[in-house]
Amino acid sequence: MQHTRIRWLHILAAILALAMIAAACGDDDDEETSSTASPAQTTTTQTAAATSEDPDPVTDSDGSDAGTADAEPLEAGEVTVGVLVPLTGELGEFGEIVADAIEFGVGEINAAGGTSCGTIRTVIADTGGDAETGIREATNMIESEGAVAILGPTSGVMVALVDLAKREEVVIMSPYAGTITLNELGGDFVYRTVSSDLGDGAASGLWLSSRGYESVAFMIQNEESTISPAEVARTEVTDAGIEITDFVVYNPGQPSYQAELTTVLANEPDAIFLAGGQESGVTLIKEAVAAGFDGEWLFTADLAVPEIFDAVGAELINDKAFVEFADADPSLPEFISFEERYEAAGDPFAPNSYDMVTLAALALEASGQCDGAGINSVIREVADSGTAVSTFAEGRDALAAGENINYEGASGPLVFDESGTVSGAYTIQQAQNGEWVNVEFYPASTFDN
Amino acid sequence: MLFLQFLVTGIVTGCFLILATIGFSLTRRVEGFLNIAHAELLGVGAFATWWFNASRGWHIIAAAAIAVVITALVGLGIARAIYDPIRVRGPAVLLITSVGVAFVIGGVIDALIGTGIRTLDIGLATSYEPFGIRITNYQLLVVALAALVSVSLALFLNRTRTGLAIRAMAVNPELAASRGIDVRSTSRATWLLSSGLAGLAGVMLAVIATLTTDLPFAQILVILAVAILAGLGSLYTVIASGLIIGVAMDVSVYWIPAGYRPLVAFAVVIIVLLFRPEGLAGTRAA
Amino acid sequence: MNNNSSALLSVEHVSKRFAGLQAVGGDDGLTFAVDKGAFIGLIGPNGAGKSTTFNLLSGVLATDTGRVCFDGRDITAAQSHKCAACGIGRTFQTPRVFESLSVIDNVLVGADSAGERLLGALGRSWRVRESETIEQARLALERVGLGSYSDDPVTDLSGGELRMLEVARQLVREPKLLLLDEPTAGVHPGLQERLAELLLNLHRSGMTLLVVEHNLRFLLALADRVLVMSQGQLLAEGAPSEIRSNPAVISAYLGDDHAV
Amino acid sequence: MNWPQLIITVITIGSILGVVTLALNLQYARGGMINFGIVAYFAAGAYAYAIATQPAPQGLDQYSFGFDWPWWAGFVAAGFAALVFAVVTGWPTLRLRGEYLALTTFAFAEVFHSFLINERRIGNGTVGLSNLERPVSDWGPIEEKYVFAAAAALLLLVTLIAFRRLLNSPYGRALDAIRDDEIAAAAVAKPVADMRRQVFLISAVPVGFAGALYAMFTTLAQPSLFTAEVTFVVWIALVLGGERPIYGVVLGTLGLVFFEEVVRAWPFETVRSAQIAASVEHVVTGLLFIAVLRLRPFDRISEQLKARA
Repeated sequence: MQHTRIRWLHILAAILALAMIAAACGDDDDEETSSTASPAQTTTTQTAAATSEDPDPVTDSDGSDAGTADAEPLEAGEVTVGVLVPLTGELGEFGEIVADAIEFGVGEINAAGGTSCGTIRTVIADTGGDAETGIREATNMIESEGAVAILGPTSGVMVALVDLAKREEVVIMSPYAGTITLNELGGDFVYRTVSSDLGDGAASGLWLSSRGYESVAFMIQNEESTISPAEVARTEVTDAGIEITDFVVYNPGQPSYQAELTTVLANEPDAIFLAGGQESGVTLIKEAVAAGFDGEWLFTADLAVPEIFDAVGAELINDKAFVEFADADPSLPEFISFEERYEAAGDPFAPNSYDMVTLAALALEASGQCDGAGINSVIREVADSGTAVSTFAEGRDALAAGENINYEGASGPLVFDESGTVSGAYTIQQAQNGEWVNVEFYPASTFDN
Repeated sequence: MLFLQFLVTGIVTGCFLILATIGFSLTRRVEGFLNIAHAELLGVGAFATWWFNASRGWHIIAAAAIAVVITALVGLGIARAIYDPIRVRGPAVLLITSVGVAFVIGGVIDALIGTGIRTLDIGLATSYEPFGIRITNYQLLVVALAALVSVSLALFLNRTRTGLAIRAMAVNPELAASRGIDVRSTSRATWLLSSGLAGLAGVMLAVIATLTTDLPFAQILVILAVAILAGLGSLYTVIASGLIIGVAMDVSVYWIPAGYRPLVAFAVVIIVLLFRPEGLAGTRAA
Repeated sequence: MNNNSSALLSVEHVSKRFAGLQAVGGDDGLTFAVDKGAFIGLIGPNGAGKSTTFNLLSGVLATDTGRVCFDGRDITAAQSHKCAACGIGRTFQTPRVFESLSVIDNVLVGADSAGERLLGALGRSWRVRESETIEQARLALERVGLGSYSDDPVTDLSGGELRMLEVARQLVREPKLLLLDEPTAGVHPGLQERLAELLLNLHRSGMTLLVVEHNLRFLLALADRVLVMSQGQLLAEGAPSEIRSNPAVISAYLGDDHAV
Repeated sequence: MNWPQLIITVITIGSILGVVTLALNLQYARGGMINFGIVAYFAAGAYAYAIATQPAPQGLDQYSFGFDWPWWAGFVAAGFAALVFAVVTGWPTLRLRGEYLALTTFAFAEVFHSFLINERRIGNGTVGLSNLERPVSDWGPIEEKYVFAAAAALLLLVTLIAFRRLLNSPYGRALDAIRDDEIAAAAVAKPVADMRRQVFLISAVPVGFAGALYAMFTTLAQPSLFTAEVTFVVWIALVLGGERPIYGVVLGTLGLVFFEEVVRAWPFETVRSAQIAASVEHVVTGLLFIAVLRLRPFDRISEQLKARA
C-alpha cells in the first residue's frame, strides 16, 4: 500500500501543477488581452465606463478613434467574427448558403474600408448540426480567436449557445433558427434575422387553409425545427375546419418510409404537409407518388431548392407541389439591389444572412466599442431608428454624419421584438416546369395580430 | 387490411435488414468482433453505384455489379491492412479500431461526395396491389435479393469447401487451423463475402433511399439490433431476427407513433435477451 | 430435520440429470451421510458422478431432486457462496485460481475480511486486522509447502502447486467440511507426502474431510471410511480394508484399473 | 493557438468524461462487466439535474416537470437518478455475460434516447431543456471557466480517490477474484451476484454527477448531446489508456479530448477550408484511433510510471 500512496501523490502533484500552469497562463493571457477586444471581465468594466461616458453611443461620431484605440489586439486592425454553421450533415447545404452570404457581406464591408474597429476577419467552423460541437467551437472562437459575434448557428446549436453568449457577452445571431424556444430565451445578446417558427407555421397553416382542401395529412421530421412550426400549422388548419387525417412524426435516416406512409395514404388526404429534410423528403415523395398519391403537397424550406426536381423527378411534382419558407419580399428595392450585387441572392436565407452580418458590422461601428457588449447595446437602434440605409457603407457614412440609422435589410425592414426576433415575410412557391415559381407572398404584416 | 399492409411493409423492411446485417454477422462469427465500419461499407457500395450510374451513365446492373466488387475489395484491403495486425489484441480493440475505420471511410466519402442528396438514374417504383396489399417492384426486388442471398449463402456455407472452412473457423479457429484449413485464404474469403454483401446492401440502399453521406452510418443502430438479436447463431437466426425486428418496427406504427420505431427495435432486443440470454441462437452453456 | 446428531452432512435421495442423462442418483437418488470429524474417501471410475456430487454439495449445481443438510441446516437450494459461508470448503478437479492475483492474494481472498464489504472498504477499520489475516495466509501457504512463493504471480506455479494453493485458500477459512477433488493429480511426490501429513493433521484437529481421489494408494492409507460410486450411485461403503476386498468394487472399478 | 484556453477546456471536458471512463473502468476492468450504454447514465444525470432545477413549465414549454430546486439539490438528484437508472437496467441485465451484457446495455441506452426524443413531456423532445441553472454566476475575480475546470477536476479527483480506495482494499481483491473466476470466488463465500450489482450501482453514481456537471457547463440537456457516440468516445478513451491502470484511463481521456481540441483550435477563414477541414477531421481522427490502438502510447507511459514507482 505504501507504493500506491507515493504513486498517488505523484499524480496529485501532476494534476495540481497542470492546473496551476493553466491558471498562470490564463492570468498572463488576461493581462495581454485585457486592453483589447477580449470579452474578459476587464473589458466589461470598460464597457460600463464607455456607456456612462457616452450615454448615446450611436451619435458618437468619435467612435472611430475609440475603435482604433480598442483594436490593438488584432495586429492588422481586424475584428473577428465567428461563422458557426453546419457544413456537413443534413443541413450542410444551408450552412454553406449562409456562410457564403456572410462571406459576401464581409467582402462588401471590408471593401468599403471596414469598420472603425478594423476590417472584419471571419473564422469558420462546422458544427455538423451538433450542439456539443457548437458549444466547443463557439468557446474556441470567443476565447482563442476573440470573436465579438457568432453568426449562423442552427436552432439546436443556437439554443445551446444562449447561456454562453450572455455569460461571455458575445452576440450570437442566426438567419434561420426559427425555434420557438428562442421566443423566451432571446433578446439580449441573442438575435435572429428570421421570424420564429410561429410565423412559419402560421404561413403554412394559412396556405393550407386557403386551398380548399377537405383533409390534410401532416408528415413531420422528428426535429425541433420541423415539429414546432407544424404544431402551429396544425392549430391553424384545425381552426379552419379542415380534417387532419394523420399527424406523423418520423425519424430521418431511414432507407424507406413505407410504414409511416401506410395510414397516411390509406386515409386519402387531399394534400400532404411534409415538413422534413431533403433525404427523408425525397424518399417520402417518391414512395407516396409510386403508391398512387396524386393530391397536392406543401413542403417546408429544406425542399425549397432546385435539386429537388432532379432528385424526385420534376414530372412527379410539377403543379402539385408547393413550398413555404421565410423569404424576402422580392419587390423590395433593398432586395432588388442585393440581387443585383449577389448572384446567389435567391438562395433560401441568403438575404437574412447578409443582413445579419451587415447589422453586426453597423452595430460595431455605431457603438464605437469593438466587442459583443457594444453590438448588443446598439443593435436594436441601428435596426430601427433614424435614416434608412441598406448597405454598410451608407450606414457608416450616416453614422459618421452623426445621424441615427435604420437598417432596411434585403430580407425586410428588420425590427427586433422583445425576444430579438424580426417579424418576417413568407413566400409560397409552386413547382412549375421543374423550377420553383412564386405564387403567393405573405408580408410580415399578415401575421401582426 | 391496414394491418396486413403494415405486416408486408415490415417484411420488406426486415429483408433489407437481413441484407444489411448478414455480412456483419458473418464477420462477427468468423473474425469474432463487431465491425462497426460495416455500415460505412454500405456507403461505399451505395456511392459507387451512384457514381457509375448517375455520373458515368452506366446501366444500373453494371453499376451495381462493379460497386459490389469494389466494396468487397475495399473491405478485404481494410481487413488486411488494419484488422489483421491487431487481431491478437482482442475484440474490444478491434471494435474500437473499426470505429476509427468507420470515421476514415465516412470522412473520405464526405470529401469525395460532399453534402446534399444523391439519387440514382432509375425510374420511379411501380406499384402493384395484389389482394389490396400495395407493394412496389423495388420492394419485391429487396425481398427477392434477401431470399436469393440467404439461399445461396446457405448453400455456399454448407456445400462448398470454402464455405465449410468458414464455418469451421467460426466454431473453433485453433481447431480449424490444426485440421489443415488454410486460415489465411479462408479469412480472405470471409472478408470478400461479408464486404461484398455490405456492397449489395449498399446498392439496395441506393435504389430505394435518397442518399446522403450520413445515411449509411445511420443504419448501424438497426444493424446492431438485428445482430444482437440473432446472437452468435447461424445464418437462419439472422434471417429470423431481421424479419422480427422489421415487422415489429413497422407494425408498431399501427399502434404507437412512428418516432418510436428505434425504441421498438431495441425493446424487442431487450425482451428477447432477457428470456434467451444468448440471443435467438440460444444454446445456453451449463 | 431428521438428521442424526453426529452427521455433519447428510445427502438424501439426491439426483441430477444433464440433458436427459443421469449424472447422479439412480432410481432412488444418492443417499449418504458424513459424520463430524470423519475422513472419507470418495472413489469410483471416471464418469461415476463424483465431481458432480461435489458440485451439488457446494451449490455450484442445483439438485433435481432430494435434500442436502449440512450442520443442521437445509442447504439443498443454497447458492454456492452460501454453502461456502456455511462452512463447506472445496477444491476443483482442474484447479481454479485467480490469475491476476499474486499467490498470497489468492489465499487472502479465502479469508473473510471486513474490508470486503462495500462500506467497510471505504473506511479504514479493516486495516487493523489485515496484518493478522496476512499472517494466517502465510501460515496456510507454509502448510501446503508454498511458503517461499507467496509474492510470486500465480501464473508462475505448476499445476500441482496450483492444487496446493487451492487447499491453502480453503484452509485460511477454516471450513467445517473440506471437499477435495483429486488433490494429488499432477502433484510431485515430495508435495504429496506433505499433503498426506497435512490431511492427517487436519483430520486430527477435527476437520471433516471428503476426498475424491484416483490415487488409491494415497487415499486408502489415509481415509477411515470409503464410499464407492459407479454410474451415479453408491456401490459400496466401508473401511479401506473392506473396500479393497469387495468384489463388486473390484469388478466395477479396480478390475479395469491398474491401481493398488 | 490559445494554449491556456485549450488546457482549460481539456481539463473541464476531459475531467467530466474522465469520471465516466473511470466508472467504465471499474465496471469493465475490475467488475468484468461490459457496459455499452454508459451514455444513458450520463444522460439520466444531466436530465435529472435539468428537471430538478428547472422552473415549472410555462408558455411554450412542453415539459411537464420543473421543480426549481437549488443547484446542489439538482446535483444530488442527478447522482440519485443515475443510481435508479442503474437499478432498473441492472436488475434484468446483470445475469448476462460479456458481449450479451454489452449489447443489452446498448439497447437500453438506445431505448432511453428514443424515449427522450419522442416523449416531449419529459424534456421538450429534440430541442431539450436549455438555459439550465449554473451554481453561482459571480465568482469575484475568478473567471467562471476556471471554477468549472476546478469543479470538474475535483469531481474526477474525488471519484479517483474513492475508487482507488475501494480497489486497493480487500473489496477490490475480491472483485478481481470474481472477475478471474466466478465459481472459485463463490467457493470462498464471495457473493458474486451481489458484488457485481454493487459495482454496477456505485459506478453509476459519479457518472450521474458528471452528467449534472456537464449539464451545468453546457446549460443544456438535449438528446443530441447523449448519443451512442459518447459511449464510443468513452470506450475509445478507455482502450487508448489501457484497460487496467487507473491513471492510464484518465490519461487516455485527457489525451483524446486534447486531440479533439487541437484539431478544432485551428481557425479557418474561408468556407471551403472549413468544409475540407470537416471531412479531413474525420479521416485524421479515424487514422489516429487506428494508429494509437496499434502503438498504444498511453499504455506504455502508464506502464513506465508503474515501473518507476
